[in-house]
Amino acid sequence: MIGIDWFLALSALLFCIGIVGVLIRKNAIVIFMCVELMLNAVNLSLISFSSHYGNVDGQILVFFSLAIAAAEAVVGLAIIIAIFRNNLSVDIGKINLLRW
Amino acid sequence: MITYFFIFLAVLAVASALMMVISKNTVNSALFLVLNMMSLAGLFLLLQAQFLAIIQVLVYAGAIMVLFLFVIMLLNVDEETSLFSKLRVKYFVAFLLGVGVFAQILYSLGSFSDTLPTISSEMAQAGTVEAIGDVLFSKYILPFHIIAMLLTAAMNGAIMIAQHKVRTEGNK
Amino acid sequence: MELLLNICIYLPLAGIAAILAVRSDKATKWISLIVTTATFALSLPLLFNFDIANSSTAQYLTEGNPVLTGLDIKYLLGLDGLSLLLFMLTTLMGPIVILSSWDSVKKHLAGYYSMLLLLQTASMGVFASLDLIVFYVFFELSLIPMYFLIGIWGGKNRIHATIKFFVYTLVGSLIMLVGLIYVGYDAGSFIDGYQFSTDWRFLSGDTYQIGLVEQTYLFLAFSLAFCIKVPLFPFHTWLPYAHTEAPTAGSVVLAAIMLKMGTYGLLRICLPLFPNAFVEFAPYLATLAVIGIIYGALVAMVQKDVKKLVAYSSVSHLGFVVLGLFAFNTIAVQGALIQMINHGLSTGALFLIVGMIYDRTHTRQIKDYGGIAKVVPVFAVMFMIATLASIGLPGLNGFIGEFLILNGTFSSEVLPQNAFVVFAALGVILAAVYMLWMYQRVMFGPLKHEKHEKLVDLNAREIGLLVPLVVFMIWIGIRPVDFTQYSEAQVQELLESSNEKRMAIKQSANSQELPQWASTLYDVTDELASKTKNK
Amino acid sequence: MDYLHDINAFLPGIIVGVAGLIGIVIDSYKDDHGAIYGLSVVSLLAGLVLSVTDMFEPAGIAFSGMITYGGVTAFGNAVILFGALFCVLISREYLSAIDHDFGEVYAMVLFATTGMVALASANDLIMIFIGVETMSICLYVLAGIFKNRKTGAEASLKYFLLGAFSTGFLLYGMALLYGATGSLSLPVIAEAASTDLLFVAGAALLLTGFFFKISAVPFHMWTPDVYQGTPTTLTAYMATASKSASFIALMIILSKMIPAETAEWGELIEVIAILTMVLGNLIALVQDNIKRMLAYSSIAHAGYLLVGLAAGTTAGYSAVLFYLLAYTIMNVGAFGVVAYYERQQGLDFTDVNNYAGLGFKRPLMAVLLSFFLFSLAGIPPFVGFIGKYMVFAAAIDAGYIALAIIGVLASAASVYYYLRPMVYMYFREPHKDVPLVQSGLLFRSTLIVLAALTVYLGVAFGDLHNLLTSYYSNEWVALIGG
Repeated sequence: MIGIDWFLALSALLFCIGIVGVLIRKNAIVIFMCVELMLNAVNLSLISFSSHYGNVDGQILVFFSLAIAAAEAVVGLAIIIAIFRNNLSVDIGKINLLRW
Repeated sequence: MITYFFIFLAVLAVASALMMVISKNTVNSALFLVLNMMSLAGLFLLLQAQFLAIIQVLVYAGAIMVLFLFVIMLLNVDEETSLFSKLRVKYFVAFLLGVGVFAQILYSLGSFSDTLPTISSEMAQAGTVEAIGDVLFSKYILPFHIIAMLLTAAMNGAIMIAQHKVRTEGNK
Repeated sequence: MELLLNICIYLPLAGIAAILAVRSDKATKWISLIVTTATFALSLPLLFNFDIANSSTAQYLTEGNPVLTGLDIKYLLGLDGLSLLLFMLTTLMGPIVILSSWDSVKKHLAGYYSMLLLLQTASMGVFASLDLIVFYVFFELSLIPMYFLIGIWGGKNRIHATIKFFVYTLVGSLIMLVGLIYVGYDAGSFIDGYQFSTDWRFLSGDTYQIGLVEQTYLFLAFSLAFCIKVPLFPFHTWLPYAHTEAPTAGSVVLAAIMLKMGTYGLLRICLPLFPNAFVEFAPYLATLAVIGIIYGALVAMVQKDVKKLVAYSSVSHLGFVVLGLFAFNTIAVQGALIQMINHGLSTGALFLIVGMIYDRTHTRQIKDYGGIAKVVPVFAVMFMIATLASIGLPGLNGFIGEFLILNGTFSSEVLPQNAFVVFAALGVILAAVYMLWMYQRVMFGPLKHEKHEKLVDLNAREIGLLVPLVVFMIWIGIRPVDFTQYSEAQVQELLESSNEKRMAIKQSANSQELPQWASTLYDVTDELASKTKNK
Repeated sequence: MDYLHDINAFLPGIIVGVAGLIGIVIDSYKDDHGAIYGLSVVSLLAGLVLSVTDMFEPAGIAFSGMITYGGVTAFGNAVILFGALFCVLISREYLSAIDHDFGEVYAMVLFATTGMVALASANDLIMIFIGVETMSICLYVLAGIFKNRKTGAEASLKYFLLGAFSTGFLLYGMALLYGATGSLSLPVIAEAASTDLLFVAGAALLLTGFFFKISAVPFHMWTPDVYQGTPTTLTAYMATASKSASFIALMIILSKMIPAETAEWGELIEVIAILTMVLGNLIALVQDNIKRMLAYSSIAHAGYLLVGLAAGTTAGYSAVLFYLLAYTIMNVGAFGVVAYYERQQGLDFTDVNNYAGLGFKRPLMAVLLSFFLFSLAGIPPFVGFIGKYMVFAAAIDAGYIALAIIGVLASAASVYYYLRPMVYMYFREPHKDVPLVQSGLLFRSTLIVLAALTVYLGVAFGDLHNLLTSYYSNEWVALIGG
């Protein structure tokens, strides 16, 4: 039987792929998807710990994080639509009006 | 058996995550993310969290990602000619940061792995819909309601932001 | 009586309320005049009822309850020998500055007079407060009105000048705040029950003793704030700007009162709280003071602008005050105290006079004048007296202060080198040179400019506001004891107790491990007896 | 009966949240947004009154350990609700004037406030997470109100992406803490706290997430853009209520959950505080846009607040609470006056150059701005001075003397940019004559109340300070062990 630590390592790996994705991509939608990947990776960690301790709290946090991810997605995509209307682009490289 | 499942799903998850990050086409990226979420749902099942595995498929893969795809199609985002930002330095920093965080997390997990190797036996009961529903409506009733309010708020706010026209006072 | 002290301090605030309520330019002036005159009148009983024999205990004490539990910060006001005369000087200058701007200020009158009144309150508060936090609050509060006075009603480069003034002073006083808080907590370890105390009476007493290392840092923190305010060379660079750009009333208050907050702070706080550091650093600061005396005089000599000349003469004069304080004996400190008053009177008068002539001719350049003594004789007389007072002619007030300071410094144990006296005396001579030269160029010789033929002499208002200053200049010059008596007992006692405290701290430091630099600086292993004598 | 007790414990949050829900329903039937505006004012006021009365009740826990109530918690809630109330009060006139008076704005403010109250009452990581997210998601929406302006949409996107990114760290931190201790409840975590690497990593990630929310350097990049791109009164809301809530949560985490001995947290926070104060103040010096300047000033103020947290003593925590109140008062006021000028037509009144000569045109507003700026600069006798005094006093008492000196020097530098608007308003002649609209009675009186408070609390701060330190002393002892 494979140990919890494998799950945790996988989760850390996915989390870091998410971080790198956020930092190097410039399409706002893809960046947002990378954030979703990070949240997913955390969910895996939480569920692993929850399974290890056999207590349900971690799973509840995952449940809430799912709901919040949904809310975040709704708002985030609305913002992306708004900025697309202004810029006709979702390239964050072009979004540099506000600096310093 | 579980070990083989884990290896299969883990490889699938990592591969799809990487593909999502490097794929040129935004739609492809989104589809790879769906695949990643499905494989995570499989891993949840291995961890005996049945309820969340189902929710993961329903909410994440089913609802959130559909919304993403919908927006991508709606905006008709072109394929990106230059995939990443041009600054090579930024790459370097990003990878360094990513590897750094990864190493750190692994290192801290290392301190943990001697103490807990396996899935608890109580998990068979704890992962079910009944068990989760039970605490959700007793212990976690307040967060549950706040989340309900938040979903309403998010819907409302999204409509306001995404609306095309600015409504002037009273629409007169 | 303690109520009277509070009324004096807060009456100007009531004046501001009245000004804002009335909203009429004419009434504004009259309200300000009445309020400041009333303040002065009300402060007279404080002077007459002052118990000279007990000058070292604070009188008319208002002692509030500690505002915070666990922290002994309280509303604590009172006057003693150190502060009485400065307080009186402040109330005296009140009506004078109001009158001086009667006709010369024309825009935003309500704001202008409110700021002057607020400044009055803050200045009186500084001199009357005996709790260091309350002192700090008033000290900072005085910045705000001065900032606006220079910034709104000042000259061409007012913005630069006022910001420089504000930021310089604030940097110093914020560092002082850190020191203040540290002192408060440090003092707490000497008392049962209270954790934090900034009560001056306690801090300056025998019970509270600060270790040598802490003293060094704290002394530097406090004296930086005060030296900037004084201003001591090389922290003086804000002063000429601020003085030149400020409106007349602003310059007068700045010179007569606000600069004194610095020297007063050195005497009130640095000396009794950190006696060891005070004494050890005395040669260095006295050197700076002497440099300031000479430097101020030399720079004043080459000024083309009368007001700037007076401003640099302030740097020079306040160098004397600082020198007197660091001489650390009764004569010199007494001299420094009376010199603070003198400088307030004579430099205040000079700024008023410069302001009056500026109102008539709209120029302050020395070369634009010449030979006007015949046209405006009363003005010439007043200017002469103020000039002579400023250079320290015997029979006028400046002489008394400078003589006492030089005399005290000569016999000082702390400043044994006679070079201090020699160079400071050189400053006196230089003062005579630049002041008289300026006077001669402005007043005597042939009349240079035709338009000055029709120059109007001083009117009743202007004479009226100069006369009290002149009277005091002469009075102090002839009978200084009428003024020095108020502080004599306290200065003596303060120096003695500080010196005892210094010895005690040194004694106890003798047995402790000190860092290398501290033991070198304070020389604790040296024979203590060599410095125990106190004159 | 239990339920009643629980509901009563969270009543301010419930009132505000329910008012938001009712409000959007009513608002969808009405063209005029007066109803939802009135409803939000009334509900926030009710919440504020309830919190103020709760302040004197003994502390306790409710909802099976999810939240705390009474005492310090209620004080924190009161600060948040106070900020929200005053921001809403000045919002309507401003938003109507710039044609952005949407009913949803008030609803979003109410929902966000519910999240903040939940965050500040949290006793469980789940509550912290949900509070933070409820607050943040509503704020993303508020930041995007100027959706048809480039700056508005971009600010909102930047805020959103960075916010979501930081949520990832926050959540991962919680996951690791859960892994290290097996629980999400703060008291349980505190008991199981250790110097175990997993725990430390979790706590560090959690703190990173919060450093982002309070815009501490180096996680501050979003702040100036968002503050500039958001309608000004709502910026005031972000800068005050949301910052207060985040700080209170940070305080809860540091005091309740992470015992000082598990790692050198004080030093970590000290470093962040120094960076935040110094950079915030230095960059603010070169800003010409007054909203960006206030944004950097708010970063710098986060630094001062961190000084109090670094001290980690009763005095430090109570100083932070006092400072939050002071900061709320003066910042809402300053943004309020900026909002007044900004809606004038003809010139861009977010550029400080255009403030030239305004001081004597509408003297009231200029005087009010001077009050708030002097207070922000920490000049006595304004309340900002007392706040700074308490924070630095706590740091000095706890032995962080270098920190206090750096803070004091940074705040001396800050005076320069706080004086700039006054320099322009009073000391310079106007470039162009712009007719200034008279402000409405409610708007004006709200700002006057705030200005009066800056002076009143700057002089009569004793009672409040005593409440925070002595009255709550038992609670503090229970939290941080004396």
